[in-house]
Amino acid sequence: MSFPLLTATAALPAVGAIATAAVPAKQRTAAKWLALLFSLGTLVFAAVIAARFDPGGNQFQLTESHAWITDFGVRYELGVDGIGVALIALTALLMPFVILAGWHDADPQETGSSRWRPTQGFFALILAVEAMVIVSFEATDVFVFYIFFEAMLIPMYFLIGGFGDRAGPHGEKEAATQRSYAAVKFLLYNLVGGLIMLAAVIGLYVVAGNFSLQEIVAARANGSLHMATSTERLLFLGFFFAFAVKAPLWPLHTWLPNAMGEATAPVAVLITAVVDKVGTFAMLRFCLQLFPNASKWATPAILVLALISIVYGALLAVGQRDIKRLVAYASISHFGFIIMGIFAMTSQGQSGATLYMVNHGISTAALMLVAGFLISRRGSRLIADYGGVQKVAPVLAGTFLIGGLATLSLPGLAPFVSEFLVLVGTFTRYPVIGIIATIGIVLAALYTLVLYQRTMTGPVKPSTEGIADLRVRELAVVVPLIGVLIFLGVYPKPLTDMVNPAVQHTLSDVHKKDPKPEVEAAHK
Amino acid sequence: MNTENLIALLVAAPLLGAAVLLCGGRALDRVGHLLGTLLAAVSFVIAVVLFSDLVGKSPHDRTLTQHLFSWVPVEGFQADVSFQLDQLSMTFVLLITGVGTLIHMYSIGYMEHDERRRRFFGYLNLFLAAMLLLVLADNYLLLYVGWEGVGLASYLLIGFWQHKPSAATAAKKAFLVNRVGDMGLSIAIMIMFSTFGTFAFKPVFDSVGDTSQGKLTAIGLTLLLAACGKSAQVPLQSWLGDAMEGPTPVSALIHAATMVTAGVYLIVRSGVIFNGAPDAQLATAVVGAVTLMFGAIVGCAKDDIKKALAGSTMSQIGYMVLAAGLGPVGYVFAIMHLVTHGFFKAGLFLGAGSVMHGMNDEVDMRRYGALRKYMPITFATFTLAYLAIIGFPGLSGFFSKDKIIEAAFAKGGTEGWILGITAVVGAAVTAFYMTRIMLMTFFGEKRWVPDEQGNEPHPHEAPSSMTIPMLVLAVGSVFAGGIFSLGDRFLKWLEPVTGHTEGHSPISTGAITGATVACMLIGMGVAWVMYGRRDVPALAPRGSLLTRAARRDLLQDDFNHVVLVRGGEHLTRSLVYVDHTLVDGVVNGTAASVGGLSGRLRKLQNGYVRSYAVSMFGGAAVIIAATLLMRAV
Amino acid sequence: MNPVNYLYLAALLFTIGAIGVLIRRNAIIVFMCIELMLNACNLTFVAFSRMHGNLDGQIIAFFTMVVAAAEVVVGLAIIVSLFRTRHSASVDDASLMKL
Amino acid sequence: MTLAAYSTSTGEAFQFWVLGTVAVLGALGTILMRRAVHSALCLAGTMIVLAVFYLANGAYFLGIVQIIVYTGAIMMLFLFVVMLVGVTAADSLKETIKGQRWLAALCGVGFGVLLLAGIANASLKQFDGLSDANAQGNVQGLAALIFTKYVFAFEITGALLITAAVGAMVLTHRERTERPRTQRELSEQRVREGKHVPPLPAPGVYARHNAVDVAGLLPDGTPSELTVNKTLRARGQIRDVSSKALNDLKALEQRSAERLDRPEEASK
Repeated sequence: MSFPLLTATAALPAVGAIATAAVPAKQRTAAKWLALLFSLGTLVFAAVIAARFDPGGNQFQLTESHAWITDFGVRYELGVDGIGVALIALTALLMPFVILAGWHDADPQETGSSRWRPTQGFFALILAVEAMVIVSFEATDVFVFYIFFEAMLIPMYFLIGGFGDRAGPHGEKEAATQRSYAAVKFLLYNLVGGLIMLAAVIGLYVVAGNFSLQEIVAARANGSLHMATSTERLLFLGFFFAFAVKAPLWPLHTWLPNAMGEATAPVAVLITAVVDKVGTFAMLRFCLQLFPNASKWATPAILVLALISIVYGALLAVGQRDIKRLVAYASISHFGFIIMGIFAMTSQGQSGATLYMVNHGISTAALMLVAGFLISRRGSRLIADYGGVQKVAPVLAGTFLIGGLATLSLPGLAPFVSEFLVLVGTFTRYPVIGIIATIGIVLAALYTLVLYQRTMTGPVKPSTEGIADLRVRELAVVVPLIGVLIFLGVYPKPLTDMVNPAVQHTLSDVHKKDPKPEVEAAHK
Repeated sequence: MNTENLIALLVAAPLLGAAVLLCGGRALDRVGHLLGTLLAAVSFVIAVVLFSDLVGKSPHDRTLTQHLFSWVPVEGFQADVSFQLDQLSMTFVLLITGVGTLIHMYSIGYMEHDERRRRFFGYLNLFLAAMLLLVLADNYLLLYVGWEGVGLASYLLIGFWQHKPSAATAAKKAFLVNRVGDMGLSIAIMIMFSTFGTFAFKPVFDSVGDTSQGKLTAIGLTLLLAACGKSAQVPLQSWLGDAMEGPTPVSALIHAATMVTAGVYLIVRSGVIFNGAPDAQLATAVVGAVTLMFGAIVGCAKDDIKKALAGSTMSQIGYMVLAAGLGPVGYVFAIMHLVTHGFFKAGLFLGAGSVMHGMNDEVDMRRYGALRKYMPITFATFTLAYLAIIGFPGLSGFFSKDKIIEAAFAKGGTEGWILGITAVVGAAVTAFYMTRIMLMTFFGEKRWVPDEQGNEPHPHEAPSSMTIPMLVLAVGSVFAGGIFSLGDRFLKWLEPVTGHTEGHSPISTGAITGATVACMLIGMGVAWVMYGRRDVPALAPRGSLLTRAARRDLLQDDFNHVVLVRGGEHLTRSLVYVDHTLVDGVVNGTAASVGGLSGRLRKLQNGYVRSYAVSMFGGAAVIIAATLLMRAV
Repeated sequence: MNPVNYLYLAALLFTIGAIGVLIRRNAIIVFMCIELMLNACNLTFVAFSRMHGNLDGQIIAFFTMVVAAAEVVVGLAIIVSLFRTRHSASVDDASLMKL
Repeated sequence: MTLAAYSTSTGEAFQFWVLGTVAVLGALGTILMRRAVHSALCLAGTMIVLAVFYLANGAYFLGIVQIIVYTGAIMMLFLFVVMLVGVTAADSLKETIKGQRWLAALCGVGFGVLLLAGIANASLKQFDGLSDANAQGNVQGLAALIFTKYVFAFEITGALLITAAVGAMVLTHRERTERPRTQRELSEQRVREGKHVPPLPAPGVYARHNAVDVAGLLPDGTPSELTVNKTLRARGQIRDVSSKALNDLKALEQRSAERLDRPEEASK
C-alpha cells in the first residue's frame, strides 16, 4: 500500500491545529511560527500532489479507499482530479499568506479582550478550516464530503464572531454586536443549506444504495441505476441549494457582505477565497456528475440567477461605503461568473470557471489583504475616511491598485484569462447571456476605480496623514501573491493542462459537446 | 540571426524598462529617466533594423511572424502569444517608437522638477510596450491585452498628478469609457470564436467569405464600438478632453503616437471583415464624419490650449475613421493621415507644453499673447505643425487630408456628397480653430497675469532636451506627406496588407483640392478677422448658444452626468436599499416571524403548574379519544 | 345491580379529583384531590378483582396504598418547606424555578 | 358462570346507591369547600365510604387498611399540616389564571365522558366473584401472593417507605448553621440600633375583654400595634380600640343599659 498522500495533506494542518492550540498561553509568537510552519508543510504536500498528478491519466488519482460505516455503505474515499488538484493548490498556497497577514490580528492587546489564549485559538481555527477544506476537495464519497462541508462552519463561525477589526465606526460594543450578528447569519444560512443537502444526501442513498461518487456515476452510465426524472431533479435541487448558499448565488448572498465586513481581512479571505470555493467546486463535481439530466434541466434558471449575481453584485459594490463590503459584493459578482461558466457546459466555460476559482482566490486575497493592512492602520472600514493614501504610502497604494486591476480582470493578470474563457464559453451556447454578462466588465472597472480614487488619490486627508507604508511582513504577503497573479496571467498553461482533462470528463458525464463553430476554421 | 526573433524584443525592451523603473527603488531616481529613454530608443533601433529587413524583401513577402508560447490552451480554444509584423504593423511600430522616443526625450526636461519622474518614465515605457503589443499581436485576444494595457497606461498617466482630484477623476473616466469600448472588442472576439472557432487574424480573414453578412456586420459594429472607445469617437469621445489633466507629454503620446490611433488600426486591420459588411462600414464612416465636425466645433470654443488641441485630435481621428469607413479606397489614406498627424500633433502638443513650461503651467490662451518674441523655436516649430494640420499646400497634412476628402467623394451617391462636403467644411473649421490658437498664443498684445502665488510669468525658451524633439517633429510635419505621396510610395507599401482600390469621385480631383484650399483660406480669414484684427478679451465673452454648448463639449458631458452618473447613483442606491430591505428583509423577516411565534408559544410556558396540568390532562383525554376511535374503526 | 357501576363511580370520582387538581390553588387541597384520584383507581382495581375472581387487583391496590402513603409523607414535607420559604401554600406562587 | 352472577344482591345495590351518592358529594365537597379543613373532612368521608365498598367487594383486608391507614393516618397527617400552615390566601376560590377554569372544565368533562364511554363500551361480561379466591381467607390469600409472586415489589415498597421517611425528614429539617444569640447579645444589638431599648410595651388592658388582642393606647389615644403579638398582627386579628371605636362601644352600652332600665349604669 502506497503512502496515503491525500490523507496526509489534510491531516497535516489538522495536526497543526491541535499543536497550535496546545501551545502555552504565554508563547504566542511560538504559536504563530508553528502555524506558519504547518501551513508551509501543507503547501509542500500540495506541491507533491500536483507533481504526482498525471493530467493524462485516470479521472481520479492518488485514490484511497477504506471501509468506514459499512452498514450505510459509507466509505472513506479520497481522490483528486485536475480541478481538485488546482483548488488544493490554491488553498495550500493561500494559507501561509493568510496566517502571515493575520500575524497580529489576534494579539490580546489588538482585540482588547482578555479571552483565553486568543492567538493560539485564531491560528488553530485557521488551520482547522484548511484541513476541512482540503478534505472537501479530495472526498469522492458524498457522505464524507458532506461531513466536512458542514463541519467547516464551526471553526468559521468562531473566526467570524470571535475576531474582528480593532474598533468599528461605533465603538467596540457595537462592533461586537455586528460581529455576532454576522457570525450567526453566516451559520444559519449555511446550516439551512446543509440541512436541505442532508435530506438530499439521504435521498441519494435511498436511491443509489451507496455514497460513492464513482460508483454512482458508473452505475448511471451503464444503466444499472435508473433515477426517475422528478427524483433526480429534487435531489439535484437539494444539493444545489446548499452549494448556492455557500457560493453564494443571488438571492442567497446576503450573508457574505456581513461576514466579510465584520471578520478580519485574513478571515474574509478565508471565507471568499477558500471556503466559498467548496460550493462552486461541489457544483462542478457533485451536481453535474451525479445528476446530469437535472443539471441540464435547471441550466436556464441557474444561468439567469448567475447573470443577476454578476450585474447585481457589481452594482451593489458601486454603492458601498465600506471597503470590505465592497470587496464582498465584487466577489458575489465574480461567483456569478464562476457559476455561469460551470453551467454553460462548454469546455471553455468550465475550464474558465475552474481557473476563475483559483484566480479569484488569489486576486481577492491580494486586494483584501492590502485593504486589511490599510484598515489596520486607521481602524476604519469606511471609504470616506481615507484619501490621498498614495502620497503617504505609495507602495501600499500600488499593490492595492494591482489587486484592484486583477479584480477588474485586466489582461495580463490571471483573472482575465478565466473571465474571458467563461464569457466565450457562455457565448458559444447562450449568446444573449454572454453579451449581457460583459456589462460586468464595465461595472467591475467602475467599482474598483471608484474605490481606488476615493481612498488613494486626491489631496491627503488629515485622517490619512502619517499612515505608514507596507512593512516587510506585509510585503512578504503581497508580493508573492502579485507574482502569482502575473505569472498565471501570462502563462496559465500549467493550470489549464491540469484542468482540461477533468473538464472533459465532467462534460462527457453530462453528455454535452461543445457547439461547433459555424465555419469550420480554415486554419492548420 | 533571424530577424523574426527581434519582434519580441520590440515589446520586451520598454516592458523591461517599465518593470525595472516601477519595481526599482529610489536608487534609480537619478538614472530612471535616462534608462526609460534609452529603452525606448532601443526599441526604435530594433524597429529600424526590422524595417530595413522588410524593405529588402519582395512586397508580398513582407510578413514576419514569431510564435513565443501557447497562452491559453483549452479544448477548442487556442490563444497564443505570437507576433505578426507586416507593413501595417511596421508603420505603426516606427511611428510609436519614433515619436515615443522623442516624447521620452522631451519629458526629461519637462518633468525635471517632478519628484516622481522615475515612475513617470516607467508608465511611459509601459504605454509603449502595450501599444507595441497591440499592433504586433497576430490574434485578437493578444491585441486585446495590448488594448487594455494601453487603457491602463493612459489611466496611470492621465492620473499621474493623483493629488489633483480632477486628474484622478479624468483618469477614471478615461478608463471607464474605454472599458465600454472594450466590451465591444470582447463581444467581437466572442462572436468570432463562435463563428470561426478562432480569433487569430489569418484564419479569421481567410474564412470571412464562408459566413453570413449579418455575422460580419455584428462583428464590424462591435469592433467599431471598441474603436470609438479607444479613438475617442462619438459617442464615447467624452474622456479625451478631460484626459488633458495629465502632463503634456502624455497628451502628446496619447494623441499622436499611441492610444487614439489604436481604433483606426483596429478598423484597418479588420478591413477584410468590414469589406464584407457594408452596413458596418457606413456606420464607421458616419461616426467618423460626425466626430470630425464635433471635435472641430468643440476645438473652436475652448480657451484652454490643450483642450482646443484635444478637440482638434478628435476631429483629425474623425477624418481617419471616416477614411477607414470608406473601405479599401480609404484604408491607406487613413493610415497615411495617421502617420502625418502623428508628427504634427505631437509637434503641436510639445509646443503647447513648451508654452506652458514657460508660462508657469498656465493653459488659458486668453492669458497668452505675443509669445513669438519670447519663444522663437517653439513659435517656429508650432507654426510648421500648424500649417501642416490645416492642410497648407505642400506640407504633410495637405497630402493626407486631401486624399481622404477625395476618397469621401468617391464613395458616390448621396452618402459620398454628404461625407465629402462634411470633410471639406471640416477643413475650413480646422483652419479656423488652429489659426485662432496661433493668434491667441503667439500674436497680439501680451495678456499674462501673475498666478495665484503672485509669480509674474517669465516666458522663456525651453531647454534643448525639449526643443530638439520639437525640431525633429517639425521636420516630419513638413516633409512626411510629400515623401509618402511621391510616387505613391506609401500606397505601394501598404497595399499588400490593406488592399487598395482607386476611387472615382464625381468631380475632378483638382476641383476638390481647390475647394479644400479655398475653404481653408476662408477659415483662416475668419479667424484673423475675429482674433487677429481685434484684441482678445482676457475674459471670454458669453458667446452664442453654440459657443456655450461647444465650451461644454456640446453638452455631451452634461448628458452623461444626468443620465449615466446620476441615474447610476440612484440605481445603485436603490439597489443597496432593496438588498438591505427586500432580499435581506425576507430572510430577516422569516427569522423575526419564527422568533415571534416562539414568543407566543413561550407564553404557554407560564410556570404555573396547574396550566401544565391542564395540558397534560387534555393530552391524556386526546389519547383516550384516539384509542377509542382506533378501536371503533 | 351490575357491579360495573363501581367502575362508573370510580370514573366519576377520578374525574372530580382531576378537576380539583386543576382548579384549586391550595397545595394541600390539590394533594387531597390526588389522593381522591388514587382511591378511585383503587376502587377500580378492587372491582376488577372481584370480577375476575383473583386477588391480584387487590394486591395492586394494596401497593398503591403503600406508595400513596410514602407520597403523602414526602409531599406534605415539600408543602411544609415550601410554605416556610414562600409563606404561602399556593401552587401558583411556586411558578418560578428559584426564589 | 351464570347469568345471576351479573347482578349483586339487592342489599348491596341499595348500599351502593346510597353510599355512592355520599361519596360523590364528599368528593365534590373536597374540591368546592373553601377551607382546607372542611375539604379534608369531606375527603375523609368519601374514603370511609370507599372502605365500605371494599368490604362489599370482598376485599376485607383492604377495607380495614383503608380505614386505618387512609382515614386514620393519612387524613390526620393532612389535618395536621393544615393546622401547621394555617389559613392562607390560597383558600380563595377566585381563579387567577385566565381561562384556566374553562379549560379545566372542558378537559374534565371531556375526560369523564370518554372514560365513562370507554367503560360502557368495554365488554365486561365476566363476573367470577371472589368466593374461590377468598376460600382460604382474604388475608391469607393476599399474603400468599405478596410473599410469592409479588415479593420483589413488596421489598421495593419497603425501601420506598424508608426513603420517603428519610426524605420527609431531610425536607423539613433545618440545620442550625449558627449558634443562637444570647439575651445579652440581643439587648446589645437593641442598644446599638437605638430603638426599643426597653422591652416592648404590654398590650392594652380593657377590663371587659381578653386583652391580649387589644393594642395599647399611646398618650394621644392612638393604638400602638407594637404591643400586640406578631402572630395576631399577621392574621389581622387585632381588636380596634381607637377612640372612635371606644365611643361606639360606649354608645352601645348606654343603649343597652337604657333598654335594660339600669339607669345607674347608664349615667355612670
